[in-house]
Amino acid sequence: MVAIEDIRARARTLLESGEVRAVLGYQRGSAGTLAEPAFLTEPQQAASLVWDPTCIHNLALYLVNEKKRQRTQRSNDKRPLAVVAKGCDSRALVVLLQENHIDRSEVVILGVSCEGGGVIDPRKLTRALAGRAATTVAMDGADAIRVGTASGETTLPASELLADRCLECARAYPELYDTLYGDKAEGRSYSPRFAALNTVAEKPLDERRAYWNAHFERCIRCYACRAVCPMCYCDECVVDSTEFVVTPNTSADEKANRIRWIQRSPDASESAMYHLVRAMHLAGRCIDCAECERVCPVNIPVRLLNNVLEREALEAFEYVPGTDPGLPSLISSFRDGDPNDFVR
Amino acid sequence: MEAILQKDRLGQWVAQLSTRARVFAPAFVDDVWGYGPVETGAEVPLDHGNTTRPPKNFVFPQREVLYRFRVQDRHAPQITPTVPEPEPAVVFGVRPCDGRAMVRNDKVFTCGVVDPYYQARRDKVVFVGLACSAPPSPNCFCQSVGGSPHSEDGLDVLMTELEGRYHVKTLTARGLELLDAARSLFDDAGAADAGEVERAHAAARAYPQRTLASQEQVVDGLKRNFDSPKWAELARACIGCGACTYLCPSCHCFDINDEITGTSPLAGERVRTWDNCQFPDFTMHSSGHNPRDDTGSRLRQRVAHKLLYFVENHGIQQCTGCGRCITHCPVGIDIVRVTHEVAEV
Amino acid sequence: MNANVYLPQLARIAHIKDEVGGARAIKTFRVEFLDGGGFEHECGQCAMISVFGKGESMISIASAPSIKDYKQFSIMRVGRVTAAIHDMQVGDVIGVRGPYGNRFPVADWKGRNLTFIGGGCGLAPIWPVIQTAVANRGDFGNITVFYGGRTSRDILYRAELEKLRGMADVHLSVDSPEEGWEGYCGFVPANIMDKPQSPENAIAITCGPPIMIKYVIGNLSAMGFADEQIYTTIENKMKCGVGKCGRCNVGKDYVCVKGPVYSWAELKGLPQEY
Amino acid sequence: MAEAVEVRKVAQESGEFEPKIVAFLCKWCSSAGSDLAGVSRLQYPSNAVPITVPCSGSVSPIYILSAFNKGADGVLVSGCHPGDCHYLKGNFFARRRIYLVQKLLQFIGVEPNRFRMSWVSAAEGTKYAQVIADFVKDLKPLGPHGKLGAKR
Amino acid sequence: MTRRTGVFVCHCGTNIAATVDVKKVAAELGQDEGVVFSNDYVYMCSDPGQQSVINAIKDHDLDSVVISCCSPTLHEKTFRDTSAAGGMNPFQCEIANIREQCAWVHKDKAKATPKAIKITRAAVKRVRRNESLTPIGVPVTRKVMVIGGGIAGIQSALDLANAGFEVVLVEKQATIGGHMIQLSETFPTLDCSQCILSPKMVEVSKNPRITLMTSSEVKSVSGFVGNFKVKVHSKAPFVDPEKCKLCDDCTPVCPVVVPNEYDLNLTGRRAIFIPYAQAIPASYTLDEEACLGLNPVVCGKCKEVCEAGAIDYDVKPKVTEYEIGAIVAATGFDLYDKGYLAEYGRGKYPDVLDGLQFERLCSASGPTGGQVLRPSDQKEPKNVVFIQCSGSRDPENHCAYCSKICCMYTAKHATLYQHKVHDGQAYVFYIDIRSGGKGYEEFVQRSMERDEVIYLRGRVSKVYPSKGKLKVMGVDTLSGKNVEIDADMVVLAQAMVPSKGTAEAAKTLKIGRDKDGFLAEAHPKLRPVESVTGGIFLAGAAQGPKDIPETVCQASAAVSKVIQLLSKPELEHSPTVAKVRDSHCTGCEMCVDACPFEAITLVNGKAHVNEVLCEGCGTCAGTCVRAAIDVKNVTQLQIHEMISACMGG
Ligand SMILES: Cc1cc2nc3c(=O)[nH]c(=O)nc-3n(C[C@H](O)[C@H](O)[C@H](O)COP(=O)(O)OP(=O)(O)OC[C@H]3O[C@@H](n4cnc5c(N)ncnc54)[C@H](O)[C@@H]3O)c2cc1C
Ligand SMILES: Cc1cc2nc3c(=O)[nH]c(=O)nc-3n(C[C@H](O)[C@H](O)[C@H](O)COP(=O)(O)OP(=O)(O)OC[C@H]3O[C@@H](n4cnc5c(N)ncnc54)[C@H](O)[C@@H]3O)c2cc1C
Ligand code: SF4
Ligand code: SF4
Ligand code: SF4
Ligand code: SF4
Ligand code: SF4
Ligand code: SF4
Repeated sequence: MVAIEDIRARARTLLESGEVRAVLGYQRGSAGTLAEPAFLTEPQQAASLVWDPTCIHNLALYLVNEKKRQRTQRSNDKRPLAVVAKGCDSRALVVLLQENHIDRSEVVILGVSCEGGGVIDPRKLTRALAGRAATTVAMDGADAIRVGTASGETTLPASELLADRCLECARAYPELYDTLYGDKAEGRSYSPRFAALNTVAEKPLDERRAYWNAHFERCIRCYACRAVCPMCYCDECVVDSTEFVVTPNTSADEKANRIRWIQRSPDASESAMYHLVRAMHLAGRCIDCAECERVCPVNIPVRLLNNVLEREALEAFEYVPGTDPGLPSLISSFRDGDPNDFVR
Repeated sequence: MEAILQKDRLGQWVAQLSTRARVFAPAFVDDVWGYGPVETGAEVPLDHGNTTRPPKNFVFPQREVLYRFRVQDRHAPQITPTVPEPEPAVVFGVRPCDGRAMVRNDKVFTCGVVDPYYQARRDKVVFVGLACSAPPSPNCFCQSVGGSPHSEDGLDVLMTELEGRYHVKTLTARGLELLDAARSLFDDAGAADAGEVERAHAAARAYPQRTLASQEQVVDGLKRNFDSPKWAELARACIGCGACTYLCPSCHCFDINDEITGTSPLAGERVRTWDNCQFPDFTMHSSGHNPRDDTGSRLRQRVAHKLLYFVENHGIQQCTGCGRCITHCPVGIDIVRVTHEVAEV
Repeated sequence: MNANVYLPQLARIAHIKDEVGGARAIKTFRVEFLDGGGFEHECGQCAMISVFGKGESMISIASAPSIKDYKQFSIMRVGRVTAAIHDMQVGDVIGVRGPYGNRFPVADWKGRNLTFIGGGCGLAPIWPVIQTAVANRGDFGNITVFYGGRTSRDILYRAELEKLRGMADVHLSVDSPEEGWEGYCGFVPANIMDKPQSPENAIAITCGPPIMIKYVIGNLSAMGFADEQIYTTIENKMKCGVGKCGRCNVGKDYVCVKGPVYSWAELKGLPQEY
Repeated sequence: MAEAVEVRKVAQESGEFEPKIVAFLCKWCSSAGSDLAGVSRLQYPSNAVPITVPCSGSVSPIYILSAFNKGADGVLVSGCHPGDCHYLKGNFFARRRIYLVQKLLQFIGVEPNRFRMSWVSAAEGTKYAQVIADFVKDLKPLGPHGKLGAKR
Repeated sequence: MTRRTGVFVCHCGTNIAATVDVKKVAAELGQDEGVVFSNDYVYMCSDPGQQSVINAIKDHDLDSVVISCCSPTLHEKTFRDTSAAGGMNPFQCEIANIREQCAWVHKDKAKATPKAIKITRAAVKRVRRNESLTPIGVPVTRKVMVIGGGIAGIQSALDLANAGFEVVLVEKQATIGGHMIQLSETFPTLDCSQCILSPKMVEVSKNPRITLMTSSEVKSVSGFVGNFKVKVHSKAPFVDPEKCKLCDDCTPVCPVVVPNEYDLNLTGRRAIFIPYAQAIPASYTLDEEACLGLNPVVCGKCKEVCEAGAIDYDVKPKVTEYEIGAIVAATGFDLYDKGYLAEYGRGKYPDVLDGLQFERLCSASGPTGGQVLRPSDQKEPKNVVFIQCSGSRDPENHCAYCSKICCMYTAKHATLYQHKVHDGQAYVFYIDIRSGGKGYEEFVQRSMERDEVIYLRGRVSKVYPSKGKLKVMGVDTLSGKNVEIDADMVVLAQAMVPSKGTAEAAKTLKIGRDKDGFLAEAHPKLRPVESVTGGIFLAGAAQGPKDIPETVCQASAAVSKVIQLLSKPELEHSPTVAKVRDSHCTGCEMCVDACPFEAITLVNGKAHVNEVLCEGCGTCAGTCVRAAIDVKNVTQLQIHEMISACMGG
């Protein structure tokens, strides 16, 4: 069992000693069932930390965002950030380390194991409760989740509430940490890896096209999926037609010559372009935290686009993202034996 | 006028209307509530919660071509305006908060300089509202911002669900036309109905909702605490995704860009698309200077625009309490809590 | 139906003058409307310039309102649109819509002493005021112009400024000393401190880089100028120009409608979001 | 979907559909191979417009996606045979990337025949002509692609 | 950027004009943005054609031109020179290939013309964004380093020195000579290896242009072609070669005996020793590892007896840094370790020898003075079995490749044996006989016919000691019978493998290795002596198994490449190299991993391209997800616009 008191105590010590700039964890919010990201800077705030299956957010994102923030705020507090990291979050940290985006010394990882459980999919929860709001959500063993509502408590099978990614996750514990909370539970998975992907991938081509066209048509291109992704840390993204990295040396020509690969218009074709480019850019980098899919306000299965490349990377190139910070990345490496049959 | 429509006649009404206009109603597609066209004869189940996507698209689509240009000869470019001439549309199931948002959008787009694109669409859309019997979302707070579960502002018709039937009240001439188009389907509303409507409305009002402090308190509090460090603190988790404003029924910011469709000769469209004050580049100058360069100042812009500036400019709050920005914020940023914490009310 | 506010009028570039070179070059464009189009403007107002295929930019109208045949814009090459217009040639057609924004209350300043303090590209927005004041020389008291650039090659309207000398007190400066430069060396705010202006019956109009404005205003206040006597203009990113696109606001004010001209007294009441 | 079928039928019946192809050719092998096809006066359909790039390794996936986005009916990337890359291993990187692009496109419902990679050496003029001819032949029955992701 | 582009469409007689409406191409392009001049001409590459380009550049103030004609491989240079003659930067000229890629491959004018327009338009889009570039001039250091002092290195060093270049020859052993000096006689002519090699070794030591660094290894290489900085570590030379008189007073007093690697451990040597009499440098060597101790001095006997005072225990190892223009890597080979061959006793049976050991036995300077005697009992073996392909051509268990020379040296060994032991019988187990080479086949035939060596086609499954003999169990696949031979000695024709340390050397040199670990050539056919890294060349067995003639050929070939490279005062490097946009680069190092030329390093957290190393392949640009790196004049922006042009937009 993950003892939240231990995490709190650790957070408190870290803050008391001034070893870290802040502790990133989870706290209860006011907006709904989900926990929300917490930024603790004072030791006494440690008491507000929580840990339960609503702690969905991949907090690795905030290491990235805080870095940007420090830059705009011109802060030079070099102390590390402590971050509560689940298995998937820790894999994101690995990718960030692999890409030199963060340095190991910049982060203190409070690893938490999902211990055979995982986090919920808020949409599944809403459906299961037929719209009622949940007040508490807790794992009840590895296979059930207790959900409290205003009208009492119910226990539901975990497989009905857990996020797809958790159902498919075989390594639900941090790969990289400074301190670990909970036990590494090996080899659990409710559904096979890529189960959600396969349901779509197995459709006939025409159906797949219709399926994706409908989704691309619906996308409002708010880019929440990008904003939430810890790997989408570029200052300038190919999809932005107006945002650019402006430095004192940025010339007029550089700005004028920004390539508009993608128009801002939320047409299906432009959205498709956006999603495919994003998927390609995340090939070998996406660690399947599925945050992109969760935050999409119009429920586009963004995760599957990343999943399909993740599966290919695994099957064709035996590449698993987020495992080793020392490894070259998927697309900056190759092996002689890579598939060649598809080439004419 | 007020009338009664038996629930089983809703389909017929819609069918009647379909002959003269495109009819839209809430639709649940891929787990998301939005508005979709109603096929003739199809059911119009008006049992939706608060739609995820507000009906502002009908008057302010996410993409609007302002005009097309063609520069065959650089001395004489051709410009073709594309002010839309939409077919009439009837939108069913609009919640009162979204109706009230229309009033706010009108203020932006039609007071002073009239936006012809908005106007052209607005002229052709009729909003048939549906009173809430209970807050459709746990984050509703319409009553705190001057609305109510049966507010009529901005709507052309208000329907109230009663036992087995709808009470239908027309609010504008255009609304009346909708009824007139199918007079025979409606029964006259009697006094009993009126009483029942009153009771339904009262019950809906009595339902507990989230509450936001009064307009005066908020205005005053936000002014007093404009420079509060709390903005930055509360916005620290914000990822700048803009879901809050894209989904807000009364957010209206937009961007204008040229989209090239051909290079020889140069041809393209000047396009207006939704934009978002939560995006970091929203206010960034060419020099890189950004007047709102952190999430704190951007959150302040959103909240203050809704609850302070709009009041200062138009005398009313822009927020209608639909709660979407709270529900859909991926990191739990909550306009009510933020306002209360910053404004210290 | 109302006129379509987003449609530009077509205007032909009649004349291009290179003002300042370098990475952020400035050129002045004189444009004439096609087919009898056009509009009247007042000092301080701006217009949206379109380069088709590139976009639009808000630019101050740098010619005096009294000039009806053409409008003049001094544009610094900084990005997509401004680079494109810099690359255009005489005869090319651009789009112009406007006028937008408020104006300098020049009429209210009759009989007063006017001090203009400009830096860099900031001379453009106040140039129509200077032109108007000089054209109606008798209506005003002393007219003093302080203007500075980084080097002598960065001075906008150099020749015109020289011509002004008979009508107004002109003080030019460069940031760093150079061979053969006879004017003042040093920053504009310091320059005005060296030649203090009396606040008596005076109006100070300043425009330039934000940091310069900050010091100029500080110095003016030190000289005794009241906040109401100091005018400046501000810039914020704009797309529509008519108070709808929602980005140029400073507090409740949409700069494209309520600005860009502000008295320091007014500006002080607004949040620092510019 | 019905619409799409319609378009295809029309295209087939009138026999007029000429697929638009963008062909990214590496400078050293495939472009040289296409030159050889020319020198040998081999005839092949004119649908593919070549863009010569230094190496297939320089073909960023975004080029391919962009070509589709701009309305290409088919995209070809052609490079040196593995082991023969003028730049030693650029084509190995290309192969990996393009494999992924292809899988992704297929996943979202783009017909496999719309996107192709080939190895054409400087000596394989005939092969180049054949690759283009085959590609055009395979594309014709598919009909126009329209913009990527757009409803046909 | 306003551009003033000129478009010139060539008819190429009727070559293009017959299928492409060239006038239409010129007319359409004339309408395009930025095209201020557009024309067609019957032969653009003719003098008047070229002159028309020059005139147009001047008359219309063009800053860029597109010539729509034949393949750039034919006339890109021509027209770039023409453009330069017109006063334009040559990189502002692009070729649109409408002949090979259009006119010649289509018949239908109605289809070929629009395609030609698209091709030309794409070139216009591209040229409009071309940067003016000048070739990068790289000064060169006219000094060459040769690594490895085998025959490959020796030949290279001598050739270079004779061509007038300064050479630094680095050898890790105490003497040069490599494996060749260990050989007895060499096939196919059977001349004495030492007799032909020793003079060359002496020449090396005498040549004033050659700096010889023995007991030395290259520890680091930085810089790039023409301008390498190489650090060489040398072991402490406790014996001063200048002073050593080769009197041999020191060895008898040395109490330590260790196996002698020169004789493949068939003999022993002292801690102070001379590898062999003809060693170059001609000097004794103190083997620090074998010595009882120098710090503090434990024994000190050798110093005591050295009258010349050549021995000094306090000398320190040293590091020398050289500035070098080019490097020849000739690190040679080793034999596949017998220890891997379980079926032949893993090297534990003293009478199972490897090829080199047998060479020593045959050598007049060898442990037996050239007599073939069994190591175990110093008796003359009467039956000797030679097993070819030991460890080669066995992809499952050992080396997959054919070691190429073993057939020949086995034939040589068998012949030498038959010559030396007249009543003996040599058996050779072989799989195939590969005797390609001048006089090689004849040599093998001779060994079979004249010298009566028995050749058995088949593999030996096992060798084991039995009653003082070695039982050799094999099959003769020709007769299909099992063969059992009681041999006195077995000689394995071990595969040649890259010499120990090749992997580290390749890493230091930043050059590739092939799948078998040999140093990889830049192109297997066309650039066989160049490595993938500019300025580093390969010679000898380090690049793959080969015999002496081939080794010498390759050494001389490598030298000619070096001379080619260093004969210019400045190297000219193409300026179409990669360029990083610092503002976009996040320092993820993906490009660093992908660059085939290791041209990119991270400097202050941003990618930095060494323009001299960069070949402009663009692999980095294809890899970088942040569009932070582009190759000049084929930028993503250019490609983007070219794609539009190709789509007809
Ligand atoms: C009231 C006003 C008056 C101005 N007068 C002048 C003038 O007289 N001369 C002159 O050279 N410049 C003037 N500017 C600044 C000018 O608008 C910007 O430099 C220009 O928009 C940059 O456009 P771009 O497309 O070249 O830059 P990009 O950086 O490529 O374009 C980004 C977009 O951001 C917006 N934008 C970026 N920076 C600014 C900015 N500082 N102000 C407004 N919008 C911006 C524009 O919409 C522009 O299209 C004025 C700005 C304002 C608000
Ligand atoms: C048993 C046998 C018999 C043969 N008989 C014949 C024959 O009869 N005829 C024939 O033509 N060929 C014969 N050969 C082949 C011949 O030996 C080779 O072709 C030749 O020796 C290759 O020379 P090399 O200079 O490339 O390599 P080597 O002779 O291996 O020389 C390499 C040198 O480089 C040095 N070195 C290695 N690494 C480093 C380093 N990192 N730094 C510095 N120095 C280093 C080594 O110490 C060595 O001195 C025979 C080979 C064998 C095994
Ligand atoms: S997929 Fe969803 S989150 Fe991403 S841009 Fe589209 S609507 Fe926004
Ligand atoms: S793409 Fe989605 S699932 Fe992958 S790392 Fe980013 S947010 Fe997580
Ligand atoms: S601000 Fe939030 S609650 Fe208010 S109307 Fe907009 S989305 Fe609804
Ligand atoms: S939805 Fe939430 S996270 Fe996204 S921009 Fe709005 S406040 Fe920020
Ligand atoms: S791949 Fe791109 S971002 Fe990464 S280091 Fe190279 S240039 Fe920089
Ligand atoms: S262009 Fe090729 S050689 Fe040059 S830096 Fe990029 S990957 Fe390396």
